[in-house]
This record gives sequence, structure tokens and C-alpha cells, in this order.
Amino acid sequence: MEDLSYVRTDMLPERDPPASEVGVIGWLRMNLFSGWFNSILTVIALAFIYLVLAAIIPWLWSPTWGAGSLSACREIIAELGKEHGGACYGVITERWQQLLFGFYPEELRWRPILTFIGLFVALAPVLFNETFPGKMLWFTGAFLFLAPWLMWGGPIWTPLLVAAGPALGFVAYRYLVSVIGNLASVIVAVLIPVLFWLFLVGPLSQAIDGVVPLGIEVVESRLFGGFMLSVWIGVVAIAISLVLGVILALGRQSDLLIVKYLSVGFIEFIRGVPLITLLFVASTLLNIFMPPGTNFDIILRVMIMATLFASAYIAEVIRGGLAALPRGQYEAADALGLDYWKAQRLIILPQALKISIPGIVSTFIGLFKDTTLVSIIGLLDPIGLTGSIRADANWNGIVWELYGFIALLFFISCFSMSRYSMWLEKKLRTDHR
Amino acid sequence: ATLDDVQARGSLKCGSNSGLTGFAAPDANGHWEGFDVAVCRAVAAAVLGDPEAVEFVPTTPKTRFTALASGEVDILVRNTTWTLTRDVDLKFTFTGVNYYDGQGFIVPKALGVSSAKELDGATVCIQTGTTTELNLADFFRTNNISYEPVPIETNAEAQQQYLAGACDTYTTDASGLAATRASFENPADHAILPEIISKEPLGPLVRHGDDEWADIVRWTLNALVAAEEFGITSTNIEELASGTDNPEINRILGTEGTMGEMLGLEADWAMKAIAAGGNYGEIFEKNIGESTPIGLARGLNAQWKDGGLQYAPPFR
Amino acid sequence: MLIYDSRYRSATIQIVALIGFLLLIGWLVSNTVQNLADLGKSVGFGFLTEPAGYDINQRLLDYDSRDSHARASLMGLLNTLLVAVLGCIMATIVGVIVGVLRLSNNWLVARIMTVYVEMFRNVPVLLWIVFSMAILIETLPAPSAFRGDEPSASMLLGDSVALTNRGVYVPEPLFGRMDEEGHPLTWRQGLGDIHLFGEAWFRFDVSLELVVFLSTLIAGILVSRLIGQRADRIQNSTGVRPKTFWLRAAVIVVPSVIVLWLMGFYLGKPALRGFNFDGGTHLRNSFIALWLALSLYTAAFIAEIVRGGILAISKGQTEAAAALGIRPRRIMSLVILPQAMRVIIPPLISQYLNLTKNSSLAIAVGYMDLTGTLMGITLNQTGRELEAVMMTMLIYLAISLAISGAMNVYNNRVKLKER
Amino acid sequence: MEVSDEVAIQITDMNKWYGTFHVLRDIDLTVYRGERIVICGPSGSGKSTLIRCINRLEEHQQGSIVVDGNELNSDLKNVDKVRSEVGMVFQHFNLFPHLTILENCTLAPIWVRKVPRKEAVDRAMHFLEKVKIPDQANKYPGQLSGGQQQRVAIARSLCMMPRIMLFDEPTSALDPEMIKEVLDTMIELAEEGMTMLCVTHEMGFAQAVANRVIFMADGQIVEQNEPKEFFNNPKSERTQQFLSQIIGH
Amino acid sequence: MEVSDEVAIQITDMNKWYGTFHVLRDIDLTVYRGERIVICGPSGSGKSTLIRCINRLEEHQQGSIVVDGNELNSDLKNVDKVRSEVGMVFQHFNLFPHLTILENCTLAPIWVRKVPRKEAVDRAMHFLEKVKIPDQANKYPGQLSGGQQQRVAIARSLCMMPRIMLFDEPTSALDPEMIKEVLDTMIELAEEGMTMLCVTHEMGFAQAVANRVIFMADGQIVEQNEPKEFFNNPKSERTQQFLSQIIGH
Ligand SMILES: Nc1ncnc2c1ncn2[C@@H]1O[C@H](COP(=O)(O)OP(=O)(O)OP(=O)(O)O)[C@@H](O)[C@H]1O
Ligand SMILES: Nc1ncnc2c1ncn2[C@@H]1O[C@H](COP(=O)(O)OP(=O)(O)OP(=O)(O)O)[C@@H](O)[C@H]1O
Ligand SMILES: NC(=O)CC[C@H](N)C(=O)O
Ligand SMILES: [Mg+2]
Ligand SMILES: [Mg+2]
Repeated sequence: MEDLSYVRTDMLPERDPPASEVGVIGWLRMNLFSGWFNSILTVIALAFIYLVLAAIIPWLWSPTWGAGSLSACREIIAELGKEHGGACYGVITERWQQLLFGFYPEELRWRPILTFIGLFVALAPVLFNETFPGKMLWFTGAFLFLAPWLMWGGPIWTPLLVAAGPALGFVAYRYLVSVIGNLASVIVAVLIPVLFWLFLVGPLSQAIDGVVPLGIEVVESRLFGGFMLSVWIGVVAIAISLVLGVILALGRQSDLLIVKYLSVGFIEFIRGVPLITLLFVASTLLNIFMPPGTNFDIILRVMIMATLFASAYIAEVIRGGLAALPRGQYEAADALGLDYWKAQRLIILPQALKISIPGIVSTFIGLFKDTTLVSIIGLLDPIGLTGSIRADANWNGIVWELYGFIALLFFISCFSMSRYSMWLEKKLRTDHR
Repeated sequence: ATLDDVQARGSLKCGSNSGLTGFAAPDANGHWEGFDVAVCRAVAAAVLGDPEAVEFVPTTPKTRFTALASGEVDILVRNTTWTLTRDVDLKFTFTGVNYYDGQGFIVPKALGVSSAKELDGATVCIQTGTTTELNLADFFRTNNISYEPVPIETNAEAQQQYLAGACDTYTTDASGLAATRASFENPADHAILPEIISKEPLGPLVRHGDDEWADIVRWTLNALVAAEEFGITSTNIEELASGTDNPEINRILGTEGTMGEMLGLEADWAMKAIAAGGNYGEIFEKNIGESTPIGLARGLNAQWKDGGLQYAPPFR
Repeated sequence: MLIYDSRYRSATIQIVALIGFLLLIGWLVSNTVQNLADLGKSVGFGFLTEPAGYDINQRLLDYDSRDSHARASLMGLLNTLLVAVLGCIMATIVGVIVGVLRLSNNWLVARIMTVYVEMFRNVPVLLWIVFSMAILIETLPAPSAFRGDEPSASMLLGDSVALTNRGVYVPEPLFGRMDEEGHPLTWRQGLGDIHLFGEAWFRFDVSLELVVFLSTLIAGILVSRLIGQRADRIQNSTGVRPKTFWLRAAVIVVPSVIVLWLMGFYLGKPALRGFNFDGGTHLRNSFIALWLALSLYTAAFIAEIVRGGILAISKGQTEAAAALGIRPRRIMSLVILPQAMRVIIPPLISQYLNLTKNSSLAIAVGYMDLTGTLMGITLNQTGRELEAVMMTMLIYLAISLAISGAMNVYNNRVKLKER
Repeated sequence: MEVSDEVAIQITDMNKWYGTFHVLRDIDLTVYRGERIVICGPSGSGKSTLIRCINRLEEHQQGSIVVDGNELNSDLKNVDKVRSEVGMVFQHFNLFPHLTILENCTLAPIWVRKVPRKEAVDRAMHFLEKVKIPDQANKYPGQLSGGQQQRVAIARSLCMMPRIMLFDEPTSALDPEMIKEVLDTMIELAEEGMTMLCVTHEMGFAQAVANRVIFMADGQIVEQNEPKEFFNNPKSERTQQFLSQIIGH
Repeated sequence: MEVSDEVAIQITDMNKWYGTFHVLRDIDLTVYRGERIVICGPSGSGKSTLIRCINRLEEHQQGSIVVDGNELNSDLKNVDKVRSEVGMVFQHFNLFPHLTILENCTLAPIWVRKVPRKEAVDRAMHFLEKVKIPDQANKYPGQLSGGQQQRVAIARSLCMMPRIMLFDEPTSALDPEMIKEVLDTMIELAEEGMTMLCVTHEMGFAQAVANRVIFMADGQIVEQNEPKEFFNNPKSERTQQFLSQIIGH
């Protein structure tokens, strides 16, 4: 055995890899032709892409934006001498507004648009809490009451009074807590706003409006439709179901057996039945369950059922967030003397909700896609509208353009939301806080 | 009560077909027109004085009854057949018949079929939740021939599948078939088979339990029919309203008696109803009559005097 | 105060909650009773025994329009289960393939799969369902196109499969071929059916051929497993595993084929007769559209689950196995898959659950499932909203609970043991 | 550092079970105001459980615990009183990661003690200065080192102005360099006369500040003594064995 | 512990790139049968990569690696041969969590070496005894401590009867108490004459068993020598600097 010792005197510089390893060739070799099997796959994939594009692109390229009816389209396409036909975009030109807004009065469409812009502003501090100041959360809070008013219209007093409900409850709690004890005053504090909303808001707002008329034109929910309806149902249902979901999740995590099983029962029931059956309940049964004479319109009923539906799913998401919190947080809160509700509000929920945002976004995407089911009970969401557009003699027989347009709308919104939620998930993982 | 609700709301909610040319369909401006629509407008005119004060709620055969039962609409005028079950078990009140119809079949002429009995083994498009669906089953069963049903929700879908050849024939009320055929690109290529396999008296209906409201609807329809019988038309109604020698006409138009008051309406309720779209005959001719592309003959729907079944009870 | 004593606190709160809950239920029930009374309706399930009066095109058991609503609903339920089961199978197959291909080191293939997944995940399933239906109706030829001297469409696979815009006709398995007059063509004959439960609404027929064939098949599988166990034993004692694949396949296939031949098995091909194709099995448009759309949609989610499951197994596992000299295919089957399964199965089952629930969208294409029959036509013809909707919900709930119960059992069985 | 005659904590015949497992057996312990007690013992001997019983993070099943004259029983009012008298510092700090250091310190005073915000902030800054990190007040816990976090945790407890402090292995999750800074803080606190119960294996600390060392094993108090005696002259065999291990380590 | 003249591993002019990053540069290394080589060097210097090239967990792009007479090239048969001759132990054990300890050890012998199960079990028990945990055979990896797991990993490799063992920082993921038990196992192995390449920073281990220490930096072998010389008299500046850091630590 020779002498093993060795010392390098001058260090080797870094060299470039062999040409076959890098650059375009290296990339191709690595990613497309790294073996005979892969090469075959690549060829098949290329052929597949070619076939698909060759079938779709000529059809897509079709200058029919101005056509006023299907037969006009056919004429244009025949003139061009296209063999396999082409898309008829005239229907989109003519109906895109309807597909977006349904029958919402044209001169009032700034209202839903404003609402959705407001929605983004309101969500910004929640979704991108690093870039936007926390003060914007005040707007978010106010927006909760402004948005429905903007959409449905009516006297400005209604949202103000609605917002006053929780305040009343809070005041009542403050005064009563020392008189009748905590539990009773909590119950009262919950009941007061509910009763206030149910029985007083309407007459009061009318009364005030009689004195100081200040409001915007009422738009009946019957006129809501199209993509706007999907978004609106989704947003309202998620917003309210966040509250219900938190309650259900806390209930499910609670040590109180009855509360726990009630929550579990509700959650499992809702998650165990298809949404469409719940929508049938909305359309056929909900009025039967309500006191005789109650009659809220079908869109409200659908929103109620969608909210219940979403809240079961949100509850599960939030339960995951709660479970992800270390026990130490609960103990530290206890040791500092915070009671259950304060601990939840100040310590647990802020953290749990933050962890849950990706899950909430996913739930929203799911719900948003599911809002198309309302077409089955006769509401005019985009899919429902395709039916009524096709009932128009001009567009009788048009299919792909409408479905394609709707699919594109949904794809863009759902895809960007899912990207956001992936981004957030990654950020939460690396956020070592 | 429904009347109070309608008056408080200032508009009538009317369940209509989601789109059947000639019976109920929105025109290019979104204004609803048609034979059934005209009944709604007449009721609105009678109750509110304004034929335009109607909100139309499009329904499918499947959703129509829940819409009415749950109070989503005040009245359903949607080529709905009057049957015992619907009247008694489903708890609705039919307030008359605005079109006496029967179920028929439409086939492409190229199919070479001339009688429904030759349809053995055919694929049949059928709207679910209708009487026609049940009649169809009975018809093929009693004739001991087979068929393949393709259940469908709306007339538009049926039309699409039928035209694409996904079903050999489409069956529904003969009037509906005529209306559907009229909207085809080439109506002449399709034939309605001669067999009428059922009775389909179509009429407006309301919920059980509000007889006052049912009376209003019933007598509005009767007023339209009676108006034709007595020659009251939209052109001469102004003139007749100033008083005539015929006491029945006077009673109808409210210049005599207190019929409006009895119904809880203005005295000139019937006049407004008739003025809204004309009398029964005018409505028929304008929307589905022989001068329209739909081209239906009066047939059973002629006045009783002309050998038809339209027969308004006396206004007395 | 009770609430300040930890012994009574929870009881107090629970009783308050319970009272609140009961009040709510009571309120709903009393409203319902009141409303039904106002409408003059009564609650009852008598309607289920009335004749349904309507026909169902796809029925897995015998049914005609004189059968009861209960039996019509049963047909619907079976159709629901059929599309759900087939959908789950297809979704799993496609999902696994796509999920694995997404991890392929072929950039192009991985990208195509990504496009597939994103495309399906981000568009509502209802849209996919109506879209598939439209494709079937609008792009395939009508049966009449097959007719005439120069038909514009023709059948596939030696005249045994017809793709039409009314659905796909494929050959059906039949037994005991007859001639025109109905005499058996050979000494081999079909065995007929046995009828169970007489005239009850849940009666059904069992085809004896099927029973015989299945028994043979199961027996074959059992024998094949015995052979496999013997191979295990040989491997355990000598280290070398005998090659038994062909033997095992033969044990399953050969007896089944012989039994089929003995029973006079043949394929009934569809043929154009009258208005439609006749003979063969008719896979209706509504079924195919629903099945494809549900499975492709769900497959996109399953693909992500599979991909996640495989990625969740750390690279270290593969490397450790490779360093031991284990071949890539065995690494997959011995190390990666058993671990990935634990990660994959629970979310996979909840996708099955979703698919089953989504199958209720059948009514959008007129597929006669449970929602189409019980909650659709039956509800409509009888006006029994309360009963029909509640029953439908309960049936779906039962299916869901059964599936998730199975999942819990599985989860408990495979839970990794840890300190 | 003087010990008064006033009783701060009185534990009598206390027993606790987890399910059927008897974790604490017949614990008798009187802590006088101003005492600094170190509790040690092998893992699983019930040290944490004992200390957690004192502010009712765990419930005991038999015997009594009286803290500052309030008996810990099912009356939640008493529990609240005790918790606001007793501060606790955990092994893993348990700071609230979504709040800044300052907010961590002012949260409980504001919401439990109803101290005006201004005053709470002043008080928090005072104690943050005391633990020598006033400059970190507006950072989030995630941005601090372990030692700093533990000092914040101490400051957070102090902001509630407790009369008794409990520590459960406050240094065992820290890197060696950081242990000292935390121990220094605790020593300072001890010198100011705070009543302290501290579970720790830092024997240097015990010798420096404790006026009593308690050795637990199998859920029982096996030996207690003043530190010098305890370390130099352990009586029980268990203690000897334990000490030899600790020191050999 | 003697070293024969037979060559076990022969690496000649080997270069490897990750993308455009040159990780291993002109590596020349001859390992004789029975040698115990310790590789050390700063983080990122390519130690793991080198060792992983030897059983082709990574591919090299230039030069040659011959293990036991088999050249590692695109011929998969050679790779298989090499892998069944070379055992490897990873930093994070990489036991198969779904299999019991025994199954972990018998898996490869049964499926790769076609050893009858009975014999594989006997062999596994033999090696488990050697690493002193025969009683854990039916537990799952998750139920063992880190040190125990690493010993199982060693036993698992040994069950394939390798002629060469590679270790990649086998103790760096372990708690201090557990390091010793693993090192002891490795020392025992070394004493039996196993050819070993070990990436580690345990300098005590290097001095005790290695017959050669290799120092790598920037993807190159900077210095190699027998341990005594290496530690007492490092030649290159890089080595001196590195050693001063390690020891200061
Ligand atoms: N929530 C619990 N449920 C059941 N057993 C528990 C629970 N918490 C602790 N134990 C058991 O009680 C015993 C005492 O636990 P404790 O945490 O008080 O020990 P310790 O002395 O603090 O030990 P260490 O030094 O490890 O912190 C241990 O055996 C532990 O396993
Ligand atoms: N798969 C990879 N792709 C790209 N670069 C890599 C990859 N694996 C390692 N590297 C880089 O190669 C260099 C050498 O890595 P290697 O793991 O061999 O270092 P090491 O000497 O083992 O370091 P350590 O002591 O941290 O384990 C590092 O700079 C690392 O970032
Ligand atoms: N086709 C229809 O829309 C109505 C059909 C039939 N007249 C019915 O009432 O059931
Ligand atoms: Mg402890
Ligand atoms: Mg390394």
C-alpha cells in the first residue's frame, strides 16, 4: 500500500458541464427524450396536442362577432368557406351582459360592479394581511352591511339598523351581565339582535324613511341572474357561514356532549346529502317549515340553504385550524385568567382562522362552482340562462359558444382563487411564527 | 288573502311557461306575450287596473306546482291540464279552461310514419312531470307496443334533442306541438300525427283555500269568453262601456249592478280585463290563430254557439 | 349561580342548548303541521304503493308503468348506485394514471396532465355534465344515418358497436341461442332465472347463468390464491418464487370459459331494426354523459390526491430501497405504494362520496336516478314534497354514512404505529 | 430575601388521578410568602402536574389546595381569583404568535384586569425593561430567540402583578447560551422577594436562590430540604440516585 | 484491522454537475479492501454527493467509478451488482415505517437476494443482536428511539451481506445520548474488517477507527492522510481552518 497522504496545492476552478447536460439540448434530453419510453411518450403527446389544436383552433377562429342570429352566423361561415364550421360569437356579443348580470336593470348595473370592487377592497386586508393596513378591516366590517344594500337597494336606514342589532346586543350584554349573570345575558345578547332584525328593522326603517327618505332603488332578487348571481350566492353564503362554521366547529370541539353531538349531527347530515336535495328543500319545503304567511323569495331561500351547506364544510375547515394550534396556547390563555370566550376571541380564533384561510378559499371555490346547481330549481344562473337564451328563436341550437364562455368565466375565477390559496398555503408553511 | 297581497304588492306574480311560442314567451325586448300570458294580463288588469303589472315567473312542468303551492306565484297559467289529482290531491283549484287540447305526436316527415300506432320501438322525447308522460305510458301499454322514453325538462331541450335526431318523435299537447313546429327552421319537414291520445283541458289554476281569489280568476276568464259571445271587442269596448241596451253587457262592463263589488274589485274590472288584450276570440287569433305561424283552428275552442266548447256561465 | 360552579356549569349550558334545540325543532314541526293543515295536505307514505304511471328508460330490474312508486324509486336508487360505482371505478383509473403521469419526468406529458387537472377542477361539474351531453347529442350520428344503401355512419368493431346520438349500443352477453321459432339451436341451453320475493316492490330476478358463472369465477380465484399461497411457501423455504402467473390466470379463465360455452354463451350484437338499434346493451346518452363527466371531474381531484400521496413519501424511502438493491418496480410495490395508500385512501374515499352525491345532478340530463324518480317525477305527480324530499335525503345520507363508516374502519386498521 | 410567616399556598392531602393512573399521591405542602422553592425529580414523577394543579390547569380529585386564601374547588370564581394572583411560565414559552411582544404583555391586563390601555402599555414596558428587551416590544415572538421569548413570557406573567410565580422547566427548551439570560432574570425576581415555585434541573440555580428544594418521585414528595443540605447530604436513596445521575450528566 | 492490497473502489477523474453547478471536480480515489475512511469537510463541499455516486444514487457525468470490479455506467446490471455489494446508512435512517423492524431487515434479502424467509429471519435476528436490539424485532420504526432506529438501519444494510458500507452522517440527527450507541456499533463493525466510507464530523470516531481521513472542500479532495497526521499536522490552509472550527465547537 502506497503512502496515502495527499495535499492539493491549487484548487480546481469550476468548469462548465459537458454540452449535452445544459442548454436547450440538455433540457430536451432531460425532459423529453431521457429514454426510449420517454421519447415515445413525447411523440404521442405532440401528436395529441396537434390533433386537439387542429380540431379546435379553426373552429375558434371565426369572425362572427357581429351576427345577430345563428342563421346569420351560418351565412358568414359559409361565405368564408370553412368546412367544419366555426364558432358563432354573435350570441356572446349580444348576451354577455345578460350572462354576467342576469336581468339586473341596465342603468343600475354600476351597483353590482361597485359591490364587487368593494368586495376586493374589503377582502384585501384579510387575504393579503401583510401588504394592506389593518385599518382597512373597518371597511370590511362596514362592507358586510353595505353590500346587501347596494345589491338589493332600499332605504339606507335598513343596513344601518341591521348594523345596530349587534350593537344593541352588546349594550344589553354589558348592562345585564352583572344583573342576571353571564349565560343568561349571553342568550339575551344573541336573542336581542335576532328579534330586532326580525320584527323591528323593517317597520323602523320604513318609519325613518318616511321622515328622512334616503335610499336607492329597490331591485328584486328575481332580477338577479347570471354570473353575478353565482358570485353573490357564494359570497353571501360563505360570509355568513363563517360565523356559523366557527360556532359549529367550537361546538364540535367542545367537551359538552350534547352540544358536541348536536354539532356533529348537523355537520354530518349536511355533508352527507347532495346539495341538490338541500336546494329542493329550499324550493319546495322551506316555506312549509316557516310560520304560515312567511314568504321570502326563492333566491333568499337558496341563500339560506347554501349558507347551511357551506357552514358544515367551513366548520370542518376551522376544526382543522383549531386542531393545528398547540395545546400550550389554550393553557397560556387559561393561566393568564382569560375566560373561554375571551381566549377564543383573542387567542385561539385569530390564529385558527388564519391557518384556515386556504381551506376556506377552497370551500368557497367548491361552493361557487356548486351555485350552478340553482339552475336545476329554475334560477337563472349562467347555466340556467343558456336555456332561456336557446329558447330565443334566433339562438335556437347554439351550444358550445355559451358553455365555452361560461366555462371560461368559471375557470378564470376558480383558477386564480386556487392559485391564491396555494400561495397562501406555502406562505403559511414557511412563516415560522 | 291573495287579493290583498297582490294589491299591496302592486303586481301579480304569474307562473308561466319558460318559453313556448304563442303561449308564453318573451319577445326581443323581454316583454312577455302569448295566449296564456294574455290571461295573466287580463287578471292583472281586473285586479290592479294595469295589464303590465305582472311579474312572470318562468316554470318548467316540474317546478310549476311547487311554485304555486309555495306561494311563489299567485296564479299559474301554463298550459296545465285539469285533472282530478291536481285539483283534489295536489290541492289546487282550476278556474276554467282556456284551451281544450289533446296529446299528439310530431315526427319528421322523412321518418315515413303516418300513425302513432306505427311508432313501435321509437324513441320518444317527453317532458317529465306532465300528464302527457303518464298518457304516453298508457297509450303504448294499451296498444301493446314498445318505446324508449327520453325524459326532458323543458320544451326548448325537447326541441333540441328532437331536431338533432336523438328522439324519433316528440309528444306533448297538440297545441304545444304546433307552437314548437312553428319555430322550426323548416316547419314543413315535420308532421303532427292524426292521433290525439288524450283529453287535455288546459286552464289557469290557483291554490286551494282562497275561494275569493279563485272566483276572480274564474270570472275574469269567463268575462273574456262572454265578451266574445256578446261581441265586446277591444275596439268597441269604450263605446259599449257608455251603456247599451243589453243588460248582460252592461253588467259585464260594470255600468249596471255591483258585480265588481261582489268580487272585491272595481266596477269596471271586466272592462279593463277585456280591454287589456281583447276578448277570448281576439286573444286566440292574435297569438295562436290561423293567421299566425302556429295556425291553430278554433275547433273545440269555438264558442258554444259555433259548435265549440267555450261556454261562459251567465253574468247574473 | 350554577354557571359559576364547574360541577354544574356544563350541565347547565347543555340543558340550555338542548332546550334551544328542542324549541327550534318544535317550532319547525309546528309550522309544518300548521302549513300542511292550511294547505289541506296530510303526511303519509301511502302514495308509495300507488302505481307510478310513468316509464323509466334505464331499469336494472323489470319495471313497467303499472309498478308502484316504491319500485320506481328503487329503479332510481339502483341507477344512482350504478353510475356511482362505475364512476368511482373509472375516476380511480383515470385519476391514478393522470396523477402518476403528472409526476412523469417527461415535461410535455406532465404539462398535459396539469392542463387536464386544472381544466376539470376549475369548471363546475354541472357544466361538464351538460357539456358531455351536448357533445353526445350534437356530434354523434342519429341511428337513421346508419340506414340506407350508402349510410353516412357505420358500426365499429366488426359491426358490434354503434355510436349514435341516442347512446352507445354494445354487444350483450346472452345464453342459449334460439332460432327464429324459439327452438334452441344446440343442446346447450340457457338456464333461465329464479324469481325472488314474488310480487313485492323489491322483487328481483337472478339469472342462473350469472350465478353459475360467478361461482365458477370465484372458485377459480380461490384456487388461484391457493396457488399463490403455495408460491409464497416455496419462496419462503427456497427463496425463489416459482413463476405462477400463467397458471394462475389459466385457473381463473379456463373453467369460466368452459362453463360459459356449456351454457351456450354468445354475444348478442346490436342491429338496426325499425327506428333504433335493437339487441345488445344500450348505454344511453344520459348515462354516458353523466358517467364520463362525473368520472373525469372526480379524476382530476383524485389525480391530485395520488400525486400528493406519492410526493408525501419522502425521497429518502426510495433511496433507501434503491441502496438495498431493490428494483424500481418493486420499490413502488413494496415501499412506496403501501405507504402512499395510507395517505391516499381517506381523501380518495371522500372523493367517492362527492361523486356519489354529485350523481344527483343526473336530472340535468334526464338520467333516471333517485333524484329523477323519487324526488323528481314521483314528487311531481303525487305532490308529496315533504315525504319525497325527506326520503331522498335519508337515502343519500345512509349511503354517505355507509361509505364514511367503511373509511373509518380502514383508517383505524392502517394507522401507523408510533411512540 | 426573607420568608414571611404568611401562608401563600397550602396543599393538604392532595391526590390526583389521570384515569386510573395515580399521578399525585397525598401531597402535603405549605408555601410561605416569599419562599423560592425548586422542585426536581425524574421524568414522569408528577412535577408538572403538581404545579399545574396550583392554578387549576389540572383538577385534583382529593384533598385541598388553598392559594392566597382561595380554595380551588368547583367554584369558578375562586379559580379566576387564583389565576389572577398566580403567574405561570411554561417550558415552551407559549407566547401568542399573532400578537406583538407588547400586545402579548398588555392583553391580559386589559381584558382580565380591565386596566386602561395606556397604563397597561406603561406597565408592560416597565417589565420588558426589567427582562432587558424593551427594544423588541413591537416585534413578533417568531422574530425573537428562545431566550428572549422566555423572558417575554416572564414579563407577560409579571404584567398581571401576580403574587406567586410558577415555572415549569423554563430553561429546558433553550440552547445553552440562552439559559443564563433567563436564569438571571429569575434570580433578579427572586431577589425582589417574589414567591416562586420552580420545576427545574438547573442545580446551580437551585443552590443560588432556592430556600427549599423538593424532590418528587412516583407522584410523591420524597424529600425536601434547604438546598445545601439537599445536595450535599441527601437522605433518601432515590434522591441520591437521582442526584448522581443529574450530576453525571 | 488490516488493509489488504485489493482495490475495493476505484474512482478516476470523476466529475459531476448539478445543472451548471460543478459539485464534484476531478475526484481520484482508491479505496482498498478493509479500509476505514472518514470523509469530512464544510457543508456543501460535496461529501454526500460523492458517497451517493458510489452506489449510483446520483449519476456522475465524467470519469469512472469502479466498485468491486464493476464499472458504474448506464448498464443497469452493473448498478444492481454494485448496490447489492454496497450497504448504505443515511442521516435520517430512512427505515420503512409500514414494516416491522424484522420486516425491514428481511425485505431486501428476500426480494433481491432470494434468500428463503426462514434464513432471512435468522440472519436479521443475528444482526439485530449484533446491534443489540433483538427484542424490538416486532415493533414498528415509529416506536423506537432515534439511536435504536439508526442501529436498525445498520442492521438492515448488513443483512444484505455487503462488502462495503457507506455512512452519510449517521449520527448527526441523533440526540447526544444516542450518538454513542451508534458509534459503538460502527466501531465494532470496523473491527471486524468491513470496508467503510463514512461521512462524519465525529472526530473521536475518526481518530479511533479510521485509517485515512479525507478532507473535501468545494467539490474537491483537498487533503488526505492518516488520522493522527491529519489532525495534528494538517497541511493545507483550508484544512487547518476547518479543524479549528470543528474543535472550537
Ligand atoms: N393528560 C394526561 N393524561 C394521562 N396521563 C398523563 C397526562 N399528562 C401527564 N400524564 C402522565 O402523568 C405522569 C406525570 O406527568 P408530569 O408531566 O407531571 O411529569 P413530570 O414530572 O413533569 O415529567 P417531565 O420531567 O418529563 O416533565 C406521567 O407519567 C405522564 O405520562
Ligand atoms: N439535487 C441537487 N440539485 C442541485 N444541487 C444540489 C443537489 N443536491 C445537492 N446539491 C448541491 O450540491 C452541493 C453539495 O451537496 P452535498 O449534499 O454533497 O454537500 P455535503 O458536503 O454533503 O454537505 P452537508 O455537510 O451539508 O451534508 C451543495 O451546494 C448542494 O446545494
Ligand atoms: N307540456 C307541458 O308543458 C304541459 C303538459 C300537460 N298539459 C300537463 O299539464 O301536464
Ligand atoms: Mg414536566
Ligand atoms: Mg451531506
